[in-house]
Amino acid sequence: MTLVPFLSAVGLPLVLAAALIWPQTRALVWRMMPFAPLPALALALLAEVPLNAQAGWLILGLTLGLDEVSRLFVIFTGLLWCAAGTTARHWMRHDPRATSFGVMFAMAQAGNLGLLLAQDALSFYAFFALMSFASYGLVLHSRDPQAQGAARLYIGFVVLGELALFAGLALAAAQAGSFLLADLRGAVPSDMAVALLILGFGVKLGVMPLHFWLPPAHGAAPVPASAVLSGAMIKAGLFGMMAVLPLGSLAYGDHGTMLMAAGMVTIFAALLLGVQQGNPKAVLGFSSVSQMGIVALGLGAGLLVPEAWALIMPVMVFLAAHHGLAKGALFLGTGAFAAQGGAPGRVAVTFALLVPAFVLAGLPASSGALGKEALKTALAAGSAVWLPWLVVVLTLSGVATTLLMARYVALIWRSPPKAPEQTTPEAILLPFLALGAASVSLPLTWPLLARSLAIPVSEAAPGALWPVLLGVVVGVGVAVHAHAQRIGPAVFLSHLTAPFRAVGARAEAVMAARRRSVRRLAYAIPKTLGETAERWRLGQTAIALLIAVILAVELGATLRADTAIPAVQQIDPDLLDDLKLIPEF
Amino acid sequence: MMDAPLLPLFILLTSLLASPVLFALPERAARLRTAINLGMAALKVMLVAWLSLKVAQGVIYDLRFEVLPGLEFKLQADPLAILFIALSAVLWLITTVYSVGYLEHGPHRARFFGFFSLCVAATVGIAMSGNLFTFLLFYELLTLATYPLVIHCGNAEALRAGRTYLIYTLAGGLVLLLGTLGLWVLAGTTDFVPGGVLTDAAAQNPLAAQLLFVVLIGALGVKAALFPLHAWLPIAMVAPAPVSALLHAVAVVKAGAFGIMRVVYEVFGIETAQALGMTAPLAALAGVTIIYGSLKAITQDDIKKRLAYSTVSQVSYITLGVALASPIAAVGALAHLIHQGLMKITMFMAAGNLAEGLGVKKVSQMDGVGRAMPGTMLAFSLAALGMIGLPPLAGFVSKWYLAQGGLEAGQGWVIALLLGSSLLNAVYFLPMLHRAWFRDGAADAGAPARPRIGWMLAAPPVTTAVLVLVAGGFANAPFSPLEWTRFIVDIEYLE
Amino acid sequence: MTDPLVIFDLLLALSIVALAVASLSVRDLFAMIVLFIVFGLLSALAWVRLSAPDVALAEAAIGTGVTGALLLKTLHHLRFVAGGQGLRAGSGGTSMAPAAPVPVPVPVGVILANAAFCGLITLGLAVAFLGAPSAGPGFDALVADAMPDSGVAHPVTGVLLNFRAYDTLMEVVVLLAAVVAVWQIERGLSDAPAPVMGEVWQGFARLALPAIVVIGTYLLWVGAEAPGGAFQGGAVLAAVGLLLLLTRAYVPRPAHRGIARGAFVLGTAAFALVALLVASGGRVAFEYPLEHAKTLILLIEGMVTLSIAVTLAALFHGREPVALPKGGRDDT
Amino acid sequence: MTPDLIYGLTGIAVFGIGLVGALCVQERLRRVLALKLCSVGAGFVLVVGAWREPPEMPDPVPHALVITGIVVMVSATAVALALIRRLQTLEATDER
Amino acid sequence: MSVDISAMMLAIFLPLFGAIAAFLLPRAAALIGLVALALTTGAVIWLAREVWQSGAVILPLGGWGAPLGIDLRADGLSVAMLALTSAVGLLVSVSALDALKGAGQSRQRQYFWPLWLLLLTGINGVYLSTDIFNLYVMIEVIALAAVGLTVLSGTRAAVQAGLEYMYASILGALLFLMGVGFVYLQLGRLDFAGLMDAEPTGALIAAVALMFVGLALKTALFPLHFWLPAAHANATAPASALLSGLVVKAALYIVLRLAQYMPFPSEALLTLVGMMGAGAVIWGGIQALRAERLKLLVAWSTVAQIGLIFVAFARAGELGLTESWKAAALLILAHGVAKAAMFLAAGRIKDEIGHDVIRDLDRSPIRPTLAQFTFALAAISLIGLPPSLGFIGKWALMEGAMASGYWHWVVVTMVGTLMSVAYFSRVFAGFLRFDRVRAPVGEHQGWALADAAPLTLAFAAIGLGLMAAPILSFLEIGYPFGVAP
Repeated sequence: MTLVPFLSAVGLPLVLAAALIWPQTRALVWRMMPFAPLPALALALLAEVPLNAQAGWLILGLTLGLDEVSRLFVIFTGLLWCAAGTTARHWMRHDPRATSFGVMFAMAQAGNLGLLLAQDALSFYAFFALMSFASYGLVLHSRDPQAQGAARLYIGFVVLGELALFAGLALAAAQAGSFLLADLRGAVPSDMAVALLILGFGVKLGVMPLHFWLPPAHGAAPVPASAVLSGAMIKAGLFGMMAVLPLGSLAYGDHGTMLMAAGMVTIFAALLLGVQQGNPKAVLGFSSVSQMGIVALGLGAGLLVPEAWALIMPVMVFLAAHHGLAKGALFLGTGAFAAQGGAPGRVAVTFALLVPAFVLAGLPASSGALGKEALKTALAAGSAVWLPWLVVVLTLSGVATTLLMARYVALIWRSPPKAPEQTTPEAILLPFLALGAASVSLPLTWPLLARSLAIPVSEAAPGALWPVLLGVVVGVGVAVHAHAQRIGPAVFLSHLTAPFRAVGARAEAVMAARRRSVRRLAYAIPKTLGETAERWRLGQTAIALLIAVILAVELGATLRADTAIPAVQQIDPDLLDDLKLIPEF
Repeated sequence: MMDAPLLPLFILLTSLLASPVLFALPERAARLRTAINLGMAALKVMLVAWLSLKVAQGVIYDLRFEVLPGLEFKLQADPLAILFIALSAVLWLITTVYSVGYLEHGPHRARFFGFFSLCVAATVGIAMSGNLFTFLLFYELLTLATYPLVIHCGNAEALRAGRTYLIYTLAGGLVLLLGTLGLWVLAGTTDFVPGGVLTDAAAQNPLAAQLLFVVLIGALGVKAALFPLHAWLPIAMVAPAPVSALLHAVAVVKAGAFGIMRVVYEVFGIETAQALGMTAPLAALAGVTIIYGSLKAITQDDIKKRLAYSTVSQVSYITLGVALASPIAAVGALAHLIHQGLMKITMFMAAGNLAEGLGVKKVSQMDGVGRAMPGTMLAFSLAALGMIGLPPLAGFVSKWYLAQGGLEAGQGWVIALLLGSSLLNAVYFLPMLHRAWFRDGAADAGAPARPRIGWMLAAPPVTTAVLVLVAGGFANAPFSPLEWTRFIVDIEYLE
Repeated sequence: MTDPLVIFDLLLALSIVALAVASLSVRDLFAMIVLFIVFGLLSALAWVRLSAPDVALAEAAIGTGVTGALLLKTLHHLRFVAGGQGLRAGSGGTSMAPAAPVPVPVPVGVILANAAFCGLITLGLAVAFLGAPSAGPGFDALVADAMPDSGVAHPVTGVLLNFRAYDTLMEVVVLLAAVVAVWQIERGLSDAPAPVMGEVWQGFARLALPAIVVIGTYLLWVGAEAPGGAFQGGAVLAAVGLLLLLTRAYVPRPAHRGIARGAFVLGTAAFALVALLVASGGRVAFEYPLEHAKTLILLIEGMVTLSIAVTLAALFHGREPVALPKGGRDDT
Repeated sequence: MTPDLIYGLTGIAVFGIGLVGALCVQERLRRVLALKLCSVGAGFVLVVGAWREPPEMPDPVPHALVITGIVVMVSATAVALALIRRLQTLEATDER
Repeated sequence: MSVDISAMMLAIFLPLFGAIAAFLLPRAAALIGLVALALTTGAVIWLAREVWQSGAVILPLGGWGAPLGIDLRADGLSVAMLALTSAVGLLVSVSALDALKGAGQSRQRQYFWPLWLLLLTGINGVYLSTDIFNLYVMIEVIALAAVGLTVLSGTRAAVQAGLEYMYASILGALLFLMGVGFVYLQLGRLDFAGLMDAEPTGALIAAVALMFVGLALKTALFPLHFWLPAAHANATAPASALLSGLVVKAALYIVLRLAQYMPFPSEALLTLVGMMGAGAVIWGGIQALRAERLKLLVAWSTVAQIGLIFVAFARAGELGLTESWKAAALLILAHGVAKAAMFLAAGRIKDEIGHDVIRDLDRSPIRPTLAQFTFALAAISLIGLPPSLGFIGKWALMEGAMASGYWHWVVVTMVGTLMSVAYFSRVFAGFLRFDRVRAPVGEHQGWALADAAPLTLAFAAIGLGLMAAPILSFLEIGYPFGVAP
């Protein structure tokens, strides 16, 4: 019976998606949209962990479950979806494509929640894919060229990621001999499998160099979608790695090193790229990339030194929750900002926005700072070689984030994002504020929620102010200069197909020409032959020739030897009697 | 329960006998024709259900009739046959509904449905053939029955396509005749026996056995559209939509794929085939076909052509699964036989609806059709995503097993192949979905008048799409295709 | 010392061959037919030398006489149709070719090749012939044994009408088929008027006719004991028909068709009926009861002779007599 | 040098000549004639086969066969000639 | 006096009397013809029963017995051929009732029946004969009647073709007669039994050469096929059906019989025969691909099919003819049935549409559906697709060729099959194309009684394939070719 809550957690969004297809139920569904994650939230908050449920008849045997880690993920994810759903309901109220958005939104939601609950590789992959592909619709929602470009890029990466993921999962499952994620974690996957998995999840996570899709997609998607994309969905990458990789038990030095290196580069490269953006949401996207760099750092460290993972892991979860809430708040805030009709409202919202921005940047005692500090502590248990570098990087990341936030704030004023024409600004403001509040209060609520997992965080130092300050100063300076940069998703498909098309056309032309000439010939030769034979009366000649040949052949044969074969080899005596029946006379 | 040893025959006759009746009906007796069509189709589904139940209980059906000394016409109903029969029976019913709707006012309906029934009879016969000789018989019947369907439109293009089709498939049939004769000469029997009949002969004369393998696979490869024998398939898409649907999903290409299964499993036996060293090349050929079909599909703008090339690619999954010589891959192959059928029939029917309802025949015209025909396009999307291999859709399940099978057989490249293929699938399907759902097309630029298509056109693709979902989503449930394939694989591999 | 008969044989053989070549190579068609008739008569002579008088008679009467008449008639037809001016029959000597469309010439090489192959064949056959046993095995003894039971005294007649009566029946059937086919082929009204013989011929005919009838009947009758028989007799009687037709003493009319049909089938029907009806009391078909054998054979011969005569005459006349359209010529 | 040898070779020669004619000649009437020559040639062979050194009687069976052959041949000739006449008429009508 | 008549006599005499009656009473010819055919069929059935029960039957005519007299003999093979003839003949006759009912066809009606019945007499006579001179007379009966049927329509083309046919026929018969002469020279007897023990000497070899070429000319084996296409294509439909379905089979049958009794030809000769067959298959196929008219195409297909039969015959290999004749016999039966159906169908199509130009078949707004269907069914058998009798024949052919390792004959068969697919599909395209028609298409036009006979034949051609086992065991009755079971 434990199956019911699980299925309802995943199923409610799916049912809503399905129900949206009928016009009659649409209004009701939209009203329900904010509550879609409620079963999942309820499950996460109320259920005893660990909890498992089997549905052997679903897909290839579905195992759903909940443990300490996934519970936390479900909570903040659910929260984000709640908020985003609320926003979406109002944001999309007069949108002509609201239905398609709703369907995609709900399906992505189902996928997101489902993957957190999945306990076996197949269902995990299934939900993961559902989420990824449904999000395509979210990214593409506006249909303007920018969105199309972004969506194309997005789907390209998604497909790539899915393939890598599938391959990795398949390999891992084969090597583990089981589909259960727990078994996968406990098994000894090959380097290849781990690499594929990192690749697959890395795409979702947006770690460089797999990040290209992320900023444009976040920039192009409507506000509520961006919020969940950035707040909830990219965490799926993190969750995936935690769920599948044998972190804490096996060391994968090369992978870890690579991941850490990528993370480090990401943190700062994203800054450099992000500050050049002209779209505030794209800037936020790059901020996400940057933040995920930090996450990658932690993961890499865990891969490098398994022993450290026990310490790193709780921090990772915390960081995920922190970033999810803060970034969600920022995205929704962007929407709220855009929805404000007049300058006073905008100023107010801007101030409200500064709160999660600073939380993200790591104002001391905020969740951002706590997270980083906790991470530093945890990393100390890891590779000694890397440690100094990591500390420096983590500290400086605060500067980077601050700079990005500065750029963001500047941009929402310079080129405010578009909002639907008729909205109720209050309704959109509300979820933003709620998320902001959640984000700010995270350091307080976390110990309650995470219980033992919260220990590293609650014991962390409050952190330093200077990186943030530095960032603010630099940011103001840099903000003077702005660059517009267009993304060039360009012509992925046509480039891929052009050579094939050309070769195919050539080959067909050649074939056609040859076929024509052969056909002409094939028509002409028998015609000439036939007519000549008729004119020359060769049939008559053939008669004579044939007799002559047979005579020659046979007479020759008898002259040479008696090679003739008797007509009847075994003659039945009855037959002879039959044939030689000569009446006596 | 009553025991009916002639049950397989009845199943065959439901469509075989319907055919002459349908021919004889005057053109205007539409209601009666529809009644006969649907009645027979439904009856067949019921009989098949009964048959599967009996077979699952272990009843053995075996009908023989001597044609030449030692050479028998033999019908049998083993689990493998049931798999294929069930597919054809169910999809026949659905496609019949669709065809009735599709051809509501078209010409030559008597002829169409007559041959349609004949085509199904041939398919069922192929499924139940107990030896290669019988198989050959129905295989040729299938060719003949589908030819008039392919050229149903009766225009120059259709006739050209029909001619190509006929030449290809009859040549294939001829080579199959050669192979059958070869088998007859070599083994002294043409029976399908799990584990194969050629073990001794192959040991004595491996070269001849290898040659025979090449000949048989070459013959069947024509219908299974193995590269480079696939050329007829994309051309044959000029047929009316229900015919394409049936051709691609059930009848022709599947007959080829099914034949390959029979030949590898029950003529040669998987071990013998492996020992002859023939499975690896076959797998490689299947791999080439998979990639080639996908690449060609990308470049097509005509929807049905794109689907056709997709079929070329997808059907070779089955061959691949067979050739991998691993039980798990075999499960994948068998499951794909069903799953691909469901998905492809959905897509073709949806494509037919697009053409009927909106006049959309090219990918480049698909902008915004999702809004105009949401049900149809939803079905199409589901099937397409299934083709790509997204869980929990049907296509995923088979791909998963194929991948696992590849690993089990120690053929890691299969994973790469499947991934590459999925990638290419995505490349050619996703743009269609993109256009359909996320682009504002001409369709709703003006008044978004919904095209009027009857329920007979709308319902079938949706139904099959749901089946796609169910087949994937409930893959592990009892009597699901996957479960049944496991049952079969147990038989084939335990022998 | 060479036997003079051998010299005669050699000369005869040479002239036969020479005539065969000449008849094929002579340019004029009329001459061709005349040469052929001479050839036929010489062949008959050769057969007499080979102690086959029956065959010789048949060849002279049917193979040469009737065939020659048929050829001449056809030649006349061709010339008439070609010239369109009603040339007299027998006005040979003109080198006018029949009006057949000029055939595409065949390359000389091909002709030569044909001839060469035929030469080879002839050579091969000659070799084979020389290799065959001379005066080898035959039916002699069998026939001699069976003659007493045949009901006739002349062996050839015995073979024709008793031992191998089935062949003979079928031969009559061939004749029947021929006349049916000819009636079927030549239809409507021909443009060619029948060759009209002059007064002299009519007078000759008046004298000759009774004589021919007597000869024919005699041949038929004598067939049972000596050379002669149904076919020869029939052929001679057919000459009566030919003369009647040529002199227009008899003009076939549509009304006579029924009788003609009856006459055509008479021989076949009688022969077949007898053959079937004798099959009783342990006898099989064609097994005449010994005591009635001669009667039956004579009956059959008579009927067959009549049929042959009428049939051959009809073959010469060529067309089924049909009703004339109004105002048409008397044209039969 | 017995008559059977002489006439046998004669018959074969006549047959060969007839064959040449049948194959090479294109005039319709002459072709019929050539075929008739062939038949005479065949008749020669049979009659020669029946011949026995006198005073022995010849074998009557081949004689009967040759007679049959002659009658059959005249029938065939009649049909062929009828065809020729008919064809000529048709051609002449077509030309006019 | 109770008359004691054997079925064999009836099979020959009933058509003969029928012919006489039909000739005497032209007005009742059709009725007489049908009755005669029905009775003949009955006689054949009776004979078949007799043979089935007691093996080969022999009737010494006149009580003399071979070699002096003539024997009639019926074994499985000959009865099968008789059955083919009478069954096909009966159905063709039925359809002739309709095909010749036109107002301008009274002459054709009047002469068709006697000629056809005479033809039947000859054909039946051939199948029962055991004497080579008798065979000569029989083929002359056949030839004259067949020429008469060829020119039945009286058109210039038909007469021209008929004349060519006549020349070929006479020449073939004369070659055969010369061969008979040589047999007599060597053996002094003419019955089959006498041939059996003969040593191959020069004269017999000459006889074989002459007789084989003569028969090949009559059966139109490539390259001696020159007369056939025009003759078969220009005759009226029922006549074409009879000529193509039955007449050429008579000569084929004689070849089979001679191969049974004559000294077996050397391997080289057999290969030559096979090569001629292969040439026929290919050349006939090519010409059929080029043919512009439907009936001409069908006629060329006859050339190709006859070639195939000879290939079946020639693949004898070391086993001699003990096996290969079966394939040939099956193919003969299959071709007889299917080709008759096809010619009748082609005639129906021509009648309905008004012409038979393949290129323009699809321009006609009238589509004689049933006739087209019949044509297609017949084509299935001729192509050799299962389960038709043609398929079984081809199967037997290829199986034997494979078993004796003669792969080249397998290749020839396959090439021939593919070519037949190609040329028949031209016709199907004409049937099934609709976009060149301006007027609305009347699909179901052309239901007529006349369709019943060809349709029956076509179905028989297909369905008999499933009966192959009993047919084969029947063929083996009397052990033609001396195989003890």
